[in-house]
Amino acid sequence: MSVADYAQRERVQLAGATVVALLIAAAVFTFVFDIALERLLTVGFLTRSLEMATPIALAAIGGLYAEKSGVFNIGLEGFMIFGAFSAAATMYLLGGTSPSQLDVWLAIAIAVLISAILTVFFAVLLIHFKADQIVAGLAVWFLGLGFAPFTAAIIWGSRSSPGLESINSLAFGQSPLVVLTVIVVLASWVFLYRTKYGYWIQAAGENPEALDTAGVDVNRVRYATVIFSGAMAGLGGAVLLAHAGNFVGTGETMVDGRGWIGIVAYLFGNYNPIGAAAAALLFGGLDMLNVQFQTVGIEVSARLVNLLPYAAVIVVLTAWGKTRMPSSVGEPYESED
Amino acid sequence: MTTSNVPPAVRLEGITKRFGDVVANDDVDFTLEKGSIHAVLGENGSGKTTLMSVLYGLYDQDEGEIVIDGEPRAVESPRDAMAAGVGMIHQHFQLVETMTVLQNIVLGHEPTENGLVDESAARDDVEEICSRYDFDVDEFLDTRVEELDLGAQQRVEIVKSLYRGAEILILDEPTAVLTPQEVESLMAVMNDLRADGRSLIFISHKLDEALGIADDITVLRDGEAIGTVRAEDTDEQELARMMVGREVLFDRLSREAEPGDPALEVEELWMSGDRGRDQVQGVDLTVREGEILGIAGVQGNGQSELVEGITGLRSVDDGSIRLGNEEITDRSRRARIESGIAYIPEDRQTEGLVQEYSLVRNALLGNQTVEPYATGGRIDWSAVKDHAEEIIEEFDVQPPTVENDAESLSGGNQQKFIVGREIGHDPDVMIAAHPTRGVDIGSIEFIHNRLIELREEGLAILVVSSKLEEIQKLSDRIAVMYEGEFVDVVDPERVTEEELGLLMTGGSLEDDVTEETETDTEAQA
Amino acid sequence: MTPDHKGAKSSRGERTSLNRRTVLASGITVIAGTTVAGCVGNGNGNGDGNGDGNGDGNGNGNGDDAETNVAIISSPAGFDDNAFNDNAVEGLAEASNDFDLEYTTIEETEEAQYESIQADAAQSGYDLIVCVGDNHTDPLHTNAEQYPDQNWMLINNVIDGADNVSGWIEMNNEMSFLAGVVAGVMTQEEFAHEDSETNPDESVVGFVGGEDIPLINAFEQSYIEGVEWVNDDAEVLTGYGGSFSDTGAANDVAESQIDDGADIVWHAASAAGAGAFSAAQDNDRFALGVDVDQSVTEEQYQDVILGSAVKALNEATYDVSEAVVNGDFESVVGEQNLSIAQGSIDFVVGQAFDGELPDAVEQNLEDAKDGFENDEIELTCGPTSC
Amino acid sequence: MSSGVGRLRTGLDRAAAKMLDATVLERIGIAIGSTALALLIGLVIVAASGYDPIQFANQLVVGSFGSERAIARTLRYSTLFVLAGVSVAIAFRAGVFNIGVQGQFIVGGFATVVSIVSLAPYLPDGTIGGVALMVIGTIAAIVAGGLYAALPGVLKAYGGANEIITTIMLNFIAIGFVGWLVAGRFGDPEATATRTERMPDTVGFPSVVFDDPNLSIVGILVTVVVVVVVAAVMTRTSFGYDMVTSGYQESAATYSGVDAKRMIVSTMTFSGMVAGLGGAIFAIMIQGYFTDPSGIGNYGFDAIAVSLLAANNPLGVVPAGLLFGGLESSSSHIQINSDVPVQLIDGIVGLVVLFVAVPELFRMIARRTGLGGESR
Repeated sequence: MSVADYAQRERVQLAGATVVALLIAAAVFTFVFDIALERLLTVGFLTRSLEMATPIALAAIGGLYAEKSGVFNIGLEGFMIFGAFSAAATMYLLGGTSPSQLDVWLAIAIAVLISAILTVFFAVLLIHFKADQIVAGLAVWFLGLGFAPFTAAIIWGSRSSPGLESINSLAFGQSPLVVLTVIVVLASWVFLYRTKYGYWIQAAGENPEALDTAGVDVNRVRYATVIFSGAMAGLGGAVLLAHAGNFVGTGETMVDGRGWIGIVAYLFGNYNPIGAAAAALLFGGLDMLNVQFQTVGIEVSARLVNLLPYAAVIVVLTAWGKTRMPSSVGEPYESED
Repeated sequence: MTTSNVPPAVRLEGITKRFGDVVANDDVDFTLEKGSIHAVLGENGSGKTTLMSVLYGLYDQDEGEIVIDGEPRAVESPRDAMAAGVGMIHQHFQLVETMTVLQNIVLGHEPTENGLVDESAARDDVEEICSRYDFDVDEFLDTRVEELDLGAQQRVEIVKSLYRGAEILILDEPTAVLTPQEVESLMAVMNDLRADGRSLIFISHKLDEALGIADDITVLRDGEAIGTVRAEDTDEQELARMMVGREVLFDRLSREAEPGDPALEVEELWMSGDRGRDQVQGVDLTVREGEILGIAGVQGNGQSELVEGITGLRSVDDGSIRLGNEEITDRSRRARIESGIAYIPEDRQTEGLVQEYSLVRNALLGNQTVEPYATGGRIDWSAVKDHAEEIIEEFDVQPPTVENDAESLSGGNQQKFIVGREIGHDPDVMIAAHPTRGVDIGSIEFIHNRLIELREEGLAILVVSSKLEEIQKLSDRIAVMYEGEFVDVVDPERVTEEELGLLMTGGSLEDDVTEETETDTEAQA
Repeated sequence: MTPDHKGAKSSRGERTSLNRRTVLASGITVIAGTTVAGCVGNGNGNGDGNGDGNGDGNGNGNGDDAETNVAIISSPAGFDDNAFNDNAVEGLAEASNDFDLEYTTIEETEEAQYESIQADAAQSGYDLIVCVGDNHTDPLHTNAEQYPDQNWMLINNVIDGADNVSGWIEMNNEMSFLAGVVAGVMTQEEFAHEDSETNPDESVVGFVGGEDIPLINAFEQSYIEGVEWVNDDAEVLTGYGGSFSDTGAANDVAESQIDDGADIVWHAASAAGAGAFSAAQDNDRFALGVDVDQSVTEEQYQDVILGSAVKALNEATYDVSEAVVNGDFESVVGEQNLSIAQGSIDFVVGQAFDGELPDAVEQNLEDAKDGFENDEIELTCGPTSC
Repeated sequence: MSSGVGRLRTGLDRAAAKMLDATVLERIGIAIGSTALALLIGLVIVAASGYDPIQFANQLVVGSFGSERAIARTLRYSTLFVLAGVSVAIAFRAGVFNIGVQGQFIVGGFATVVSIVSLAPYLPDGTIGGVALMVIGTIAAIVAGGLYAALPGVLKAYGGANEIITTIMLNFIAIGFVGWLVAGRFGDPEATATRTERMPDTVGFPSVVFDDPNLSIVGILVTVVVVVVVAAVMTRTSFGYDMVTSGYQESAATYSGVDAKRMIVSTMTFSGMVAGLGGAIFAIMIQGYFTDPSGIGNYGFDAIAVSLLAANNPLGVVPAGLLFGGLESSSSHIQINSDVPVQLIDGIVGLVVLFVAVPELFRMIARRTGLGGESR
């Protein structure tokens, strides 16, 4: 068994151990505070955890693809803001303050399109002009924080949109977007590990020269993944909006760090789409568990409990720190021809 | 092998390739006959790799024409080259380490079914190729490349080219990373390929290998094709003359002074390396003042680890290291520098120099805490600059401008600068790892002469090299390292290259070349 | 946030608390479709011509030459919160319709900059500077002294001894108590509207906070006391989304509470509070609004917003502006209160529920208000902290 | 798996090295070009949104350097940007990617306030006591900032935890944890807002030269001294040489006797100390007490842009910090004096940063326009 496999297995064990630990903690809490466990772990808790995880998982998948191919897209947060805003603006332009469900779906699609178009510029700067990926990505965040609320103010006279429409749930209160995300996660796993394009993406990040000498245009692969990553982050933002039903552009905006957590999620998931989605779910679950604690009146400071996922990331990175990052991340590739 | 009515597999006509002001290939002609092996010989930097990169589409030639199978071709990318049936095995393998062998072989040419990669079809094809040439590659198709040794990786590269339908194979210094056994099996593979009608270009700077396997040999020097000869019509002396432009004498340098007191003593040293535990297994050695101890061995037998253990770059598991009378086993790298161990590192590009630093700033490397360059943590840049100028002067570093960045210097000049700097430390012990690797002939001689001079001045020197002639030329004694142990210590005067080669690959010798009497394989050096 | 000035004007005439809803709500009725300038005011007195094109929208034809210039500096939550800050701006917008007055909004979300930005504003020659939020108190101590001729208005606190500051304390505790009263009543009633209904079998209500800070803790505690005043057995589930802008977080907290049996949720989460409304809507329960009539400001949730606990912050800014226009600032200097006793804290029924709520609601509200006016109700928490 | 972090480093190192490769003149050209281009685009957007671009441009200038007050405001912001920027530059220069300056800044500032407030009763009133408190508070900030940065350093060096991620996480944790302390244990029971007790009046820099309560020449001098000291450490000391060499080429640094792990920890600590000092200046010169840190400006994040604009050169951080301070200052001015939504300034800052990341773009423009036949 390879080192990577071994670590992979450790990671799975770790995730399992975390879940078990959480359940035990929950059980202890219920005992200490005399709260019935079924009040804590409800179907709604699961639903909300999934909904919470969805935008993070989508952004993580996007970021993962870009990084697998050798480009660090640290601008996920920014693209999510653009995605959320574009979806809100589209919804509003299509249906005013009472858009239909069709408008919601159209808005999501158009938000993805707009994010993808914006990412094309970003990709050109990164790949053609060899921009510093960290700085340019940071800039995208600043741009999102600036221009999305700015444009919102132009459209609505306020940085936040009026209430629009959120997406209707399917049976059992599950959002169709959660289902969509599950499909995206599985499809991106298959695509990455079972199709030739997936091979190319991996090669582009690990050894671009090998891919080049195999006759595949490395930069074309990278353009595709970077644009995909922007589109997915945009989708994540749009999904967030479609769940919330209105855009909030004040403060750190409604995206509120989910893009950053997306990056952490795929690192945590060791660049595996399913691992990334599982990590997103873990974060979402922790967050929602915190809400459950508050609801049932377990007296822990919400502020402190909110820090748990961050602390968990640090502990895990330290104890199982070695994330296998593709070798050529951050290096522009220049074909010799 | 040559058949006159078949067009040659490859004909390069008047290829010129420039990089800025540098002419890497100057009007080179080259012809590869079908079903033959054609060696391209030349020193490092003579333009061999550039020429082949032009053929493989990695570079566009500025002038000249490529004719493949009688047809002029515009080869603008590896894709074009492959379409024309040209495959290349690079010196640095073009493999994706995290992917499996099978995935690597089919990369870019994956058979697909319903949009997914058809692994079983790929597997069948690859296994077919392996059985045809008796490769063992099919035994580890699902292993990740990073877990294979270099020889196996090379075979994967060859299978990859064959899988892509290469009729013409370019092998860029394929033997550089191989053990002698692996070299042998590579030669066998090349023979098989030739017998199967494929045409091979074999790039090398090793005369014997070229003579041993090739049908034709073309020698490049300074970007120009000096000439093409039939292997059966030439010999080493002629080829060496063509390569370097003059007679080369493999003479040993005489020595006068007798060795003095032990300066460096290593006892029962055990070390782990990147590739696992026990890369160094209980090595004992002693280097005396005024003596050069050479360590010969095929790369990867623990020499690097041993050197790093002595210089303080890698921690030791067990054993002791003494400098003079001082125990230094637990000292940090910096403390060892300060107590007088100089080190010419194996990799001057990444270790010995900071590429983006000027020579002045590079002159401080390793001297950060050494007076007069630094006093109490403060750097005296004018003293450092004087030092840099001294090195340049004394070691004939070209161009002689201390403000130049290290990366602008040629390999030989970089190495001379490092040697100069390390000697400037006024050390008691000098460790020189591959001191002339990738260095031009003129610089090699210069560096060798300096090392000998230092020995005469009483310095204790440890030289590690995989170049046997270098080891033989410099050493007072030669320790042969194999699989982490010293298998023997021999007298360079009394040992032949063949005998050394045998020792390095695990064989043993008659007593007559072994110095003094040895009790067992853990030789006391 | 251009005010609907017809509505504003007519409502100004009727100063009874019962019709206050129109006043409270008017400012934000036509959020959509207005221009930015409408939001940030119609120009200002500093020679900036940009406001001209938009000035008409505010019914103010005087362009830049207005007699009175007012600046308003936001709280750290910033403007566009559809609540606190916007409510204060709203009063200025009304005043700009009625008087020869112009106002400028200055958003500053970093508390450390308040001292400096107050001074900057004071240097720019405004006739009145409105500071929204308690966070302005400390810096204003300095600046009120530094700029003695400047008229200041401070919302949420007073500056003792300063004769140039009009300090307004809004009894958030009283407002929260009223919300609690309504929640406490409604959770016992059997009530349905469109798809939503209460669960009369259980008395569980929810509170959704924004950030977990003392100000909001005071809201929470007073709300709980209101609920318990009506119904001792009622359970109040509380939670914080951790942000004033993350609607999703507020939504999750509210949903979790509704899951756990809450049939009425109230929020004190500023812009994020919309998430609580959508949670009520998605789960067929009810919600209560805060600060302004949110059945108007968050119109798409009007079918679940039973009503809102409101404070007439807009009246306060309007009144102080008016005093400045009339050269009568002295009349508002010192401590001013927005309280039930003053008639400026109230509960308004949601626009979709006019006349539909059980009588018990009105009855209990009247009792509570009487209780405050007669000092019969003691609250644990003050208006801004406990 | 073990090489993941190392590889990340290599990748980022190369990106950083690329920026360093450019000559000083070229860097300055790129910085000016980026800013000009970003402002130009900003003006186009202003015009497209129906505002007067000339007016806007005028206010940008007036708002940053147009009056004594504007200059003071600009310098106040710049002080913080420069200190935070130097902190980032230290780490980036050494090849360690400290994204956690914001957190270290907060922890430092908080330490200052807590130590001063708790020690104030034991020290005499008056100037001497005030100065003593300020010295103690500043030292506390430096120590706290240093330790808070050392933590991810240790985790990286000895646990292999990627510092980019851990420092981002530690930012969140600093904001949350200090916020919890400010709202609870260290909150001022008298205050209605979420904040600590005020530091005594004797704590504060004298207002000389600038008539601005939140800007003191002392703060500026401290900043200048920090810049000079850091620049001197980097270029004139063995420690600085070790550090910078590690940033350029870790293997060469190791060869020359640098203990790579210890270097990571000391670099992070050094970087955090400067960030903590920034927090102290913020607390003493500007705020006077400590508030909920989620409401403190994004100095630590903007500092990344400042540092990169300056090619991670501590001296270059000064003009870069002035630029950012000027932009921030005019955004304040524009709020008071114009209708243009102020988020536009954030967007323009984003554009500046974006263009700074793409020196190639400007080289291309230079080539196309024949302004400088720069060859790559």
